[in-house]
Amino acid sequence: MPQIDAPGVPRPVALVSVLLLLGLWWAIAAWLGDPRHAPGPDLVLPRLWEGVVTGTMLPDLGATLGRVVIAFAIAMGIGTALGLLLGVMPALDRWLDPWLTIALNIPALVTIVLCYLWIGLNETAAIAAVAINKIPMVAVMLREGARARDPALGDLARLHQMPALARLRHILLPQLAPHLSAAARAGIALIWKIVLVVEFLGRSNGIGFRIHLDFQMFDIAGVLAHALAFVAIMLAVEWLLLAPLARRANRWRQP
Amino acid sequence: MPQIDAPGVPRPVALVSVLLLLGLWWAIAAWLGDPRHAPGPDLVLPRLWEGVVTGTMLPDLGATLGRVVIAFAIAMGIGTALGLLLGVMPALDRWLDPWLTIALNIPALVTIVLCYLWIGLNETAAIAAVAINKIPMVAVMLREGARARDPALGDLARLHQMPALARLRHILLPQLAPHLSAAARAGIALIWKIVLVVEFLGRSNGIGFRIHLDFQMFDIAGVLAHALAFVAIMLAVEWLLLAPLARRANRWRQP
Amino acid sequence: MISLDLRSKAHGRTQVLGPMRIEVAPGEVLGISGPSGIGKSTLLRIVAGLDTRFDGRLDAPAERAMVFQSPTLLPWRSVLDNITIPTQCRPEAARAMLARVGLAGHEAAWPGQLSLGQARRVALARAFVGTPRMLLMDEPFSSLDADRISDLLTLTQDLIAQHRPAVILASHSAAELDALATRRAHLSGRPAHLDYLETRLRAGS
Amino acid sequence: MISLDLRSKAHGRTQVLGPMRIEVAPGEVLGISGPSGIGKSTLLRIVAGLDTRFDGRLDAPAERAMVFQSPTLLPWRSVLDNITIPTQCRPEAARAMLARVGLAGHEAAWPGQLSLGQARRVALARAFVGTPRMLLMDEPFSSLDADRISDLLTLTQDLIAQHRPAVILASHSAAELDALATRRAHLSGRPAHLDYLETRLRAGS
Amino acid sequence: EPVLKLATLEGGTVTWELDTITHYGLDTAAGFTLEVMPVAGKSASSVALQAGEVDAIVTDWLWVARMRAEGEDYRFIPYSKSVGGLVVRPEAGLSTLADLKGKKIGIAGGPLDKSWLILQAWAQKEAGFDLAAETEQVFGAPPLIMEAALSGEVDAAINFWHFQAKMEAAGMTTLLSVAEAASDLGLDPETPLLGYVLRGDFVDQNPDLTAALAGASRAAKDKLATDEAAFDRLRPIMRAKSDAQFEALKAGYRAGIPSAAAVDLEAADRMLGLMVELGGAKLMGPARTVPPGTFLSY
Ligand SMILES: Nc1ncnc2c1ncn2[C@@H]1O[C@H](COP(=O)(O)OP(=O)(O)OP(=O)(O)O)[C@@H](O)[C@H]1O
Ligand SMILES: Nc1ncnc2c1ncn2[C@@H]1O[C@H](COP(=O)(O)OP(=O)(O)OP(=O)(O)O)[C@@H](O)[C@H]1O
Ligand SMILES: [Mg+2]
Ligand SMILES: [Mg+2]
Repeated sequence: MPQIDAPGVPRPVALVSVLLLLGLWWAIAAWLGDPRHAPGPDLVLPRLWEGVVTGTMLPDLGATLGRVVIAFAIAMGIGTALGLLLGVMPALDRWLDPWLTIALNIPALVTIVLCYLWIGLNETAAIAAVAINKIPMVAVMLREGARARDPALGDLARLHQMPALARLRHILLPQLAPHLSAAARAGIALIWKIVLVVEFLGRSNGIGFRIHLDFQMFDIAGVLAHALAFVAIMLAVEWLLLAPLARRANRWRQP
Repeated sequence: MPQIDAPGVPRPVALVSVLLLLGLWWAIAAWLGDPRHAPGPDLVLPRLWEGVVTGTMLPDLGATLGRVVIAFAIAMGIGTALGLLLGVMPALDRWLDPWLTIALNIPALVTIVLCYLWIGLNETAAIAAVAINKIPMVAVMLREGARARDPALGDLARLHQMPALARLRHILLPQLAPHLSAAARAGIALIWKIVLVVEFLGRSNGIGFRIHLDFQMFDIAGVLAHALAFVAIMLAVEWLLLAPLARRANRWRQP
Repeated sequence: MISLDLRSKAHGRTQVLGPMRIEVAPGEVLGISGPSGIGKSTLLRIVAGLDTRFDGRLDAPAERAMVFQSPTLLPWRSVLDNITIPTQCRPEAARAMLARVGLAGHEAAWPGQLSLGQARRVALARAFVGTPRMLLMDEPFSSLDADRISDLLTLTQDLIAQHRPAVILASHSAAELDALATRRAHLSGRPAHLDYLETRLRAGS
Repeated sequence: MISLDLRSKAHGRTQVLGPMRIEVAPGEVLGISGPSGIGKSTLLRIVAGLDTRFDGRLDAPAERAMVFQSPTLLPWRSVLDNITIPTQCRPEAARAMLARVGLAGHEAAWPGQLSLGQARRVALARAFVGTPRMLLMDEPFSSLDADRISDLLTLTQDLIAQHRPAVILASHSAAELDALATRRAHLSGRPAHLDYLETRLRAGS
Repeated sequence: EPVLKLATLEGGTVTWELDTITHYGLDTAAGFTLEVMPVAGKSASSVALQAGEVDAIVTDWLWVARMRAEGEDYRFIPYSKSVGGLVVRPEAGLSTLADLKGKKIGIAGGPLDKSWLILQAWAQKEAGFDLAAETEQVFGAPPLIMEAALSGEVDAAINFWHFQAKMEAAGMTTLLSVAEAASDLGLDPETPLLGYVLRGDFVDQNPDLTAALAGASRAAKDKLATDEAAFDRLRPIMRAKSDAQFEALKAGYRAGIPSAAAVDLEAADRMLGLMVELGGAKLMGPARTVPPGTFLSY
């Protein structure tokens, strides 16, 4: 029987798979025959290519990517810390759980508008708005993980009076790896979606800004080209960063 | 030493905690003294109360809630099934992982607009758009859980040739309970946020529709009142449904 | 009837088991001993059909039961459910078997509320409750006191005499092997080879 | 010096342990026996300071080591890291102790790649590598073959003689208790009470 | 040199005028520098103004009236009197508003959209039926409404004037323009609905700058009203998909240029009164008459 591979996507299969998806898209678009409402890759990819080669898309892509990266770092950091704390300290959790539920369900529009109004129409407000939107979600995911941790390993740490940092690094975080991985993947996608709204509501550049302009002009091909530019980056991040990281974190699992 | 309580929020603490948050909000609003941009609970809660008592808010609340519930059921069902399948079958995962990454990162606006264009400006399109937005996120979260399952329990199932349904019910789902719980909480919040956008772009009722009307008038108190109406429902769902469910699912954990 | 013709078994790149043949007839008990880490559990998992990544041929009945080296209970199901769910036996049968291993009154407990020895006894009850044609036991009686072991040995003998499964027992304990095994073998070396020891005939085999 | 004055210990609503006094001086080994499920592990966890929900007073050194009844390794850290990380000992010390328990060459393996007996030996090495003033051992030698056990018994005796910790050993094995215990006690009844058996004096205690 | 910051939809109709101002140096000629912050939607421009990031945006004066009535000091300089209309596909065979009974109307904006309110009032007064009750409405984003109308998913559409122009260029016909309906209702179609909106304190502190903006705007309008080359220059940013669209957009813009005279307060009061009647407090808040100081005139 073949060895089961470690999780993570080996490149050739992934490439073929993406090509397959493009083919499928092309076939559906050709079958629908409505290039205004359902443009195929033949209409969208040249737009994407042109935007990248002529460089017109790059500043927007850079701006959006910058916001996503910073907001992601902040949201993952604070959200993970908060989630761990709540998962490990049930007494605190009992007090803060309603706050978390409320924070989780405040609409993005409200946070974004309030951030812009109070902090001003600037980069700080934009990033704060995204981070505030995302933190409760990360916290909720990590809290579940922290609640489900193995008590025997906690006993081991207590027995040896392991320092807090060592506990975090060797005992808690490895147990939370699946939750962290899920939070990272779902999180980066969510953040990028919120960044789109943030850019729509108060920035003058970025992919979200462009997508909304294209939408005003009902340029669906343009909307898709801009969206795909970011999706392509996310695919690259997944293959070059997340998948190898996950592979590393999962090395110990039974083959 | 006190017994550590099972997870889930006992009501009195939760109520006090919510009141505390209201007090905090009131204090900040009073300190800022800018009722137009930062209305306190004294301005917002009467609006909420009025909307509920006179019943003007109820049809919108009902419409939004209906969309959230249906989209949630669809997204959780399909997302969980897909996530389990990918987590359990690495060969399939290798092929579909890039598709999932792409689906995850398609902006909500794109799905929503395309759904409205292809399915029409109707309820089906609205719910489809929300579900499509949410399914990849549930799938990603559940896939991580399924990957991290205990192989020894799988051996037990194989040894006894347990039927697929029994494996799912007694072996797989209980292991995934923390991931399911996180997906449900994060999911319902996300769905409600997308429903807001969906209602904004192409529906004629619902909380999202009202929020955008209020926002056009820059009526922040109205925006908050509408948002809080839904947040209150989510708090009730959390206390009456999710917390007891989580308590039940976690009964077996060490006290 | 268990029949294994093993050419080789490797974990990753290290070969653990070398060529060996195992044939166990119904009612027969093959006792396998050998130092820790030699490959007893690996061999039993192959015979159980849980590890198919080996080089060789296995012919074994599908109605099988196994006592894993670790209890392997579902922590989220009660002790009773831990027996009825995998084996699909009737609750009365599970209750009776739990009483037989000294756990009457613990039916409703969660596995996390058991001592290790109690958990191992639940696993024993789970293996014994059905009427398997093949029974694999990987150090079934560790973590138990001598009185309890001799009681459980009698139970095991009775069950084997009654249902006549083909049995393989891996154990470090000479007492257990003496009491149960109709034939004995010893694993040693790296890759491990199997040496059959003296064969005693027992009533009914 | 371990000194426990226990009035009562309950799990939930069932009282498991009744009133008992335990005093163990440095260099002394208290061997505790008793049937499965009586409360040996519960008692050891109380002494280790891991379970504080009991009624009574505990006075025990902070430099403690324990061999849990289950190996309790970090599955995501190598065998070597599993020793150096919790104990903060030097890698050479860990390597030497691993060799001593028969696991030379397994330093880089993941715990999931070990047999149960090997995993238990890693846990032993982890407990033995430091110089604790209190050593608690909960059936430390189960899943091991007789040769290995006698070897490890010698190792344990040497370490005790050298560092003179206060030791409590819970075990079902008369041989292990005979070899190590300077004093013996037996747990029985529900709630369990502790009866001290004959006391033998050993060199150095 | 003073700077005036203005947020507006990138590529929207307002940019045609603003681009003309900056291209021909009409701002520097008036003694200031115009700085445009492009945003992606109407909501964004209003956020920008409220957050104090820009000095001016373009929106309708009814909003200003409401804000003033609520105690927020904003002022209005006329920009355009363009309004949309109700368009149908010719093949649908609809010739009067009454033919819409039982049909589906797509409406850009929401139930408080001014055009929709005026058409409702017209139907009530001139045709004697309740347009809202006798038809099915679908509210949605302007581009979606345009597509729904073109594809026939809705039978008629009410949209903003530049979408209306595009729809007409695509072969649809206007059944009833809001301007017509308004004048039938006794409103003055010359009342400019859209304008530059500035914060009151800014106007008080920079009266010259405000006047300069009004002047530059008027100069640009004059140029665009007559100078074909000036409009041809704008064609790329107008993103007209065809000559027909370009011409329709150009005509629409020119038709919307308000007179230089001060806004007729009585006419404005009538319009506000109608809006209060139709939209109530939800639309107009506490405003019942045009609050003094709403309109600036130069
Ligand atoms: N978390 C718990 N909740 C409730 N009961 C428990 C819990 N842990 C242990 N018990 C009960 O306490 C009793 C003593 O358990 P303990 O683990 O101390 O036994 P033990 O003497 O170590 O047995 P063994 O030799 O099988 O390991 C058992 O009857 C067990 O069912
Ligand atoms: N998943 C694995 N990957 C790599 N090596 C493994 C794996 N599982 C077991 N081994 C190695 O295979 C050998 C045999 O292991 P096995 O569990 O069969 O031993 P055992 O005879 O049952 O020992 P014990 O009496 O300690 O249970 C050991 O040396 C172990 O290190
Ligand atoms: Mg083994
Ligand atoms: Mg025990």
